[in-house]
Amino acid sequence: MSDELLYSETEEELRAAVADLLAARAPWAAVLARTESSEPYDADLWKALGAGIGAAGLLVPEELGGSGASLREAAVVAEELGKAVAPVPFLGNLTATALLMALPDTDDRLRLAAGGEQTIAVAVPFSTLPGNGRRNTVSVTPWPPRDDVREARLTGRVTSVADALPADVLIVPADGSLYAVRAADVRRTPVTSLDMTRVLCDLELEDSPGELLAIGYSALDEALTVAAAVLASEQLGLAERCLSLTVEYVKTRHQFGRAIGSYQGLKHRLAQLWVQIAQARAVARHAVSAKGEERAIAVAVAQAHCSVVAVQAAEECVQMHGGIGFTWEHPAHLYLKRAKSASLAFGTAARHRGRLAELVGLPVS
Amino acid sequence: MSDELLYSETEEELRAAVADLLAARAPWAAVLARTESSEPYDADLWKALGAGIGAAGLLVPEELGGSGASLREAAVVAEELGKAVAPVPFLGNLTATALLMALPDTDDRLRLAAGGEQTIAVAVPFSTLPGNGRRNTVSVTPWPPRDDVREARLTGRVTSVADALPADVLIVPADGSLYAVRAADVRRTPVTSLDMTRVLCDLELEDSPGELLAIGYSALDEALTVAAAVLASEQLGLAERCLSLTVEYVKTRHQFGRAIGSYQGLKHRLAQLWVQIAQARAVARHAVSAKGEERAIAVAVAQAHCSVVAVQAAEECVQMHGGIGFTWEHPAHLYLKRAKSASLAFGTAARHRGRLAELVGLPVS
Amino acid sequence: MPTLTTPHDLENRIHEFLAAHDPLAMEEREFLRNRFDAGLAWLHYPPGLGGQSLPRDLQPVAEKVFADAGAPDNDPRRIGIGLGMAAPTILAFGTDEQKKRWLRPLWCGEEVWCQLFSEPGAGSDLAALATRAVRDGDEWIVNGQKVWTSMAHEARWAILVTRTDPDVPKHQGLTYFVLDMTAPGVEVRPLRQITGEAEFNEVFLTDVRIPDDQRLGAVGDGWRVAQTTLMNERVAIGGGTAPRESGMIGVLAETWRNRPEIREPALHDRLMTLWVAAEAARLTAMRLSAQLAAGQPGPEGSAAKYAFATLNQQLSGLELELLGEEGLRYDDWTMRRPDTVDFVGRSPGYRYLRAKGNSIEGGTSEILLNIIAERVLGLPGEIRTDKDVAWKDLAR
Amino acid sequence: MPTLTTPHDLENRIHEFLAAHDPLAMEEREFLRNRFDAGLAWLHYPPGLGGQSLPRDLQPVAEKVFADAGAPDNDPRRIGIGLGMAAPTILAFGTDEQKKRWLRPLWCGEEVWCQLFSEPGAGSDLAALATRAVRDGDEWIVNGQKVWTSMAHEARWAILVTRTDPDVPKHQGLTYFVLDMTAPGVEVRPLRQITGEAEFNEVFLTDVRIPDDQRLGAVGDGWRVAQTTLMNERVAIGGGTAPRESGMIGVLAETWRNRPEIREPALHDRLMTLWVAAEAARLTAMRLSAQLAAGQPGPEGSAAKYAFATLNQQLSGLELELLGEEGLRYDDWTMRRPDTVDFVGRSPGYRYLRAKGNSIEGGTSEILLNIIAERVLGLPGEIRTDKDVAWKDLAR
Repeated sequence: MSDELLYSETEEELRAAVADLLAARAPWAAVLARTESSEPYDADLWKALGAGIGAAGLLVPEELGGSGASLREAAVVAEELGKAVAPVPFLGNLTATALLMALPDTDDRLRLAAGGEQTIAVAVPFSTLPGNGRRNTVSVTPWPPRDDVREARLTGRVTSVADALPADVLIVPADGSLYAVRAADVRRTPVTSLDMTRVLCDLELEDSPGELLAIGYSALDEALTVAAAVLASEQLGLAERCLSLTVEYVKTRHQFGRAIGSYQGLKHRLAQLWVQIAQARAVARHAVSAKGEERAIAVAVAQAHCSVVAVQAAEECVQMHGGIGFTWEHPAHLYLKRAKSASLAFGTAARHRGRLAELVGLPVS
Repeated sequence: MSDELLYSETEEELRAAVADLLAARAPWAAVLARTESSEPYDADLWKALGAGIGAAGLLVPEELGGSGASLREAAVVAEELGKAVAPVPFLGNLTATALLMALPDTDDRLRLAAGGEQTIAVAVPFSTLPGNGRRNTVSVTPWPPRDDVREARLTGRVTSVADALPADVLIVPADGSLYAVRAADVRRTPVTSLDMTRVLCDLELEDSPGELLAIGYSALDEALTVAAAVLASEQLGLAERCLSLTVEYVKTRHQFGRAIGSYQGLKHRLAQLWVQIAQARAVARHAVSAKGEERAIAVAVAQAHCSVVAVQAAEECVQMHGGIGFTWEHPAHLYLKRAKSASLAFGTAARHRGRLAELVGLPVS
Repeated sequence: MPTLTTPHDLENRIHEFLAAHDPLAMEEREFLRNRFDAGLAWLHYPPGLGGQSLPRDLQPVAEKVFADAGAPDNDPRRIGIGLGMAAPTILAFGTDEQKKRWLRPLWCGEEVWCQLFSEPGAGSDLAALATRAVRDGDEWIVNGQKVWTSMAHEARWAILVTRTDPDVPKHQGLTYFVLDMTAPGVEVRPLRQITGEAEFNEVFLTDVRIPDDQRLGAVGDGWRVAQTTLMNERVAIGGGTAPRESGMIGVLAETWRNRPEIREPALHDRLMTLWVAAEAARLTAMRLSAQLAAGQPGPEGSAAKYAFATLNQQLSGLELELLGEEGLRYDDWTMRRPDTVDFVGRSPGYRYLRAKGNSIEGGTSEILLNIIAERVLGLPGEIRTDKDVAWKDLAR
Repeated sequence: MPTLTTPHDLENRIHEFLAAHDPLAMEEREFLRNRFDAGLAWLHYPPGLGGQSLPRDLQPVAEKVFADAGAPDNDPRRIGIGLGMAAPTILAFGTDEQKKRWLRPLWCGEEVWCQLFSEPGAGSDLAALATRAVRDGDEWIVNGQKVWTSMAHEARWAILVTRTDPDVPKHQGLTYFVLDMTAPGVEVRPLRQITGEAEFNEVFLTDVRIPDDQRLGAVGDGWRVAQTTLMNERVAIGGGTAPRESGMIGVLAETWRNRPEIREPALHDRLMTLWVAAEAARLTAMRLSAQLAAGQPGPEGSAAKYAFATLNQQLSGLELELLGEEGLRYDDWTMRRPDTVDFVGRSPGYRYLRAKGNSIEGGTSEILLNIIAERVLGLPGEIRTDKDVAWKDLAR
């Protein structure tokens, strides 16, 4: 099993391809500039990544035009995206394809997704904890749903949805079932988001036409678990980049005649951060490798650990850059905002610890 | 009010007297040697402190031979005792005299206590949280108690009692009332204690004669609150001594051609400790000054803060002394053991935070 | 004039002044000028410069009497840098003419001051600064860049430290000036921060000419003059007598109390740990105030600032965790120039971001811990290689 | 002898050996000597010295076959220092005679070794050591004091670093010896620790004579020789494939599960935070093992030791908090000489105290963090003033 904690050669090749693309197409200054534009997501970059490198259909079987890869490859892509805080709907689309793959009769949709022709997102608040009772905010007619009646009408509101702005299709949980809704049939209002590089939106459905995909939410819980697992790798990548930016800076910034990186106070904090990140790498790898019952535990551990480490790395990045790290014109804040938002996504670390306690039999009282 | 957070001149004079006595009579090597003797408490030192300086009757009114002082003076004595981890039953005796003062018809007992002729202790486990339902482990006959029948017989067991070994009289909570029992009528078994300088004992009462002091435990809760307040000052003193020992050491210990105290990693940790201790001083002063409803809040804050700071100071003292701090022949371990034990005494910091939440209206759920 | 010895004497004197100058019937500026000229402005300043050489702790007495009478204040927030930093330095190092010229309009709030010390390459290590001043007859020609300047966009005057001799060790080659912010070559640009807004400015100085009579202290003595400025800055931090649950802990506690749905039991102990930390910091600030009043000034100011920064960051971080989905949203990223800095106002996300500055601005937490370690605990300083080397030869 | 190339070849060879040497019918020592002489002891050692220059990762294969056959082991715990530190150093720097003399009884467990490196004045800064060796003909006369010596009271031999030239910088004046622990002038005293017991010793050396043929490496080359010893120590730390909830987290989790009365809800989140930390450390150690097996040795050994120390201290501290009254009690303060160090055995108080040593012994946490910062992150070293100064002139 412990070999699963390493990266395979194929994974490293995929990483290199993604890293090259991002270096060329998503330097931080461009990412920052886009945050104040009317297009917070980078459609061209997503096309190059999703269709070009195949990140849009990573999990989709090869016979449907995808890569037939596993979560491990998806995690490597997420690491690189975390390093660049790149504004592409990879995570949301991944979650949605994972969900579709667990549902019957979705081959056509998956084929469109894998080809990059349709970007998909799941219409839940970004803060939704996998498996933890969702508030029902969308109602559906006719009700109750029947397998032989696929057409429906949905009405309601879903707030703070990630990666829905650039989506073509939304998978909407409503009244206990899952529906596919064309994004064009939904009113999407961009949210002024703490994370400026993953802009959320609020969805309003008003008698919007939808197609019944499945009755029940169990596949949704699985898909959100997948999303949380991959998010841990994004957090790992972000933390790594924050550490490397900071290490480079403290080597060159001189105060009192010495590089500030030669002061033991900073050195010890950076070394502690490195220890945390080395651990984040192990738990993130395990989260995308574990199967069966182990997976829920592994994902809870990864979220509990990696979301804290990413925030810590971003906070240290701001602090150790001093004044410049507090300015708009330095990338540190992009990482801080992404890290803090990601720590709330799919449930906070505390909620994952609570979930873990149930899984490993350590009840609160 | 904020002047109450300072020390008065009288208090500083009392401190100096206690400090002189302890410097002369309780150097740490002697304290350490005593921990392996058959007399874990220092009777001569207690006589000099209790009767000589008047620490035994500090709270007792002057007309009963005491000093008529307040908790503020008691706290100053406790600070100095904490600095020396001196093996005297000051805290237990103080708790007991505070309790007696809240009860009727105890003048004679207080007079004996103030004169140092009788040392008193309250028979509760040292870990008892003020106000939090005590297990009843001692039963009494006749029952129910009546104000006009003072004589009783007690049977039962009380574990982990502090300062009872050198006591002459024990105040025993039993079946909802308080009794005075001669220590000679109780079997006292010394406990191998984590804190070697405040050795606990287990008490066994078997039809032991007792005198009814009061019906009800409310005075007991007050007395334990007093004890917790004064313990915070003991913890403050201990933390201060740990810091000063450590600062002296890191100034003189050289590694790699420099005093280790010149490395920023250690400097920052020591500075943070100093900040914590400066705060401990303010909260400890407030805990022994506050009156009325404010007192319960102030004591909970002081215990929640000071017990953590004392442990932190002692742990840093061990760590920064390196190998020598891990040996028996250096005082660091005496402080570590006292600090960790004191953090469990009268309830842990977490329990005090829980109590505080009730007091300030911040319920768990 | 008879000497004022008691608060009572002082109150009487102010009442006399108020009888002659009705604040409700006078133009504000006029009233303040009269108050200054009567020696009732900053009481501890010397006669003729707005004061009467009285003890500092009488000032609150005077402020109360004036406030009770409805007198206008001099907008201390807006002129804080002038009052707290420029004025004491001018008083200590200025010529008589300089004092006469600058102190009255400063105190009266007619002229706003700013401070041009920090540079991109000289933050914690102020003495490394590179802004160059070269003598040209009776004038100096200044070139360089300063950052983190509050109020520069409103200021008439600045206190400025420059390098006049790069060939001597860094502390020795500095000279201190008063700069006219309206002079040609002074360019002020807003410095946008991570919250989206711009509280501070960058100031670019290009061939700016300063008359030599605007120099404070001797040529080459700028470090000593700057120390006076900075010591007066630090006196201002630390003590206080805020009520319980002031500031961010109050926001968080109220959120917990008023919104049962966000109460996450697993985070309750952390909430209470921070509540205790906030209360400990509050009591410590009160104790510091009492010490200062009792004439026992301590180095706790640095500690208070450090504790405040740490606490604000932890509190605002926890708040976002409690809010969950709400924490994902922000209020406004548009570039604005706020009138005041409101640490507890605006959205939770703003609090979280703004608090990150608390451990950087006005002395980083690292520098504060150094100060405590060296000046309070007496721990040895770092090995310094930069003290005896000509500034121009330093590693930068 | 044909070359062994596969695990299968090796297994066959061992089965042949076992057929000729029935471990159940032979005296233990005799069996081990035969195993050594057959080159089946430490397989990666050269032929003639107990091995066959095979890859290290075949060793577990061999151990399993021997164990399955009921063969005696060489008591690796007792001779761990010999196996892990003395032997590789002797192999690297010893003469042929020295290797012949020491390696066989070392591996067979007939002679216990200890390590005399640390001194009261030279802990983290080993190169500052003061134990003096002065040449006297074919011998050296040694005076000094060493500390933190495991097994000194049972050891026949010690590896020893001494100062032979105080007039050169500290790293240059060291010489490395093998010391006969039964020689006159060697005095071993137990070193009692805060738990009450004595795992370690102090060793006092008074006019101890060492023949020059017990020197390892050249005179003045002791630092380089000692590096070999220490690098081999560090290889041993780090990786592992322990099951979930091993060690102290297991003790704590079981206490929580089995004793509902000690469950303090306010501490549950801290328990789970430490559970996550323990699991993260476990997975990280597994990843390190996989890396090492895949030939990607990393510097994670220092990180693993640091994480382990921090975790043990937090876990054992929390355990006492949960136990409350029970935490006030200890099991036994009497001075004992434990056979083994049991981090999870004995009482909760013992665990708490013993864990304090985890961040000191075998490299303090501070030194480990320095190593990570400088060797992994490439941060600049401290300014060193001690490298070019004669040892005798150093501040101590």
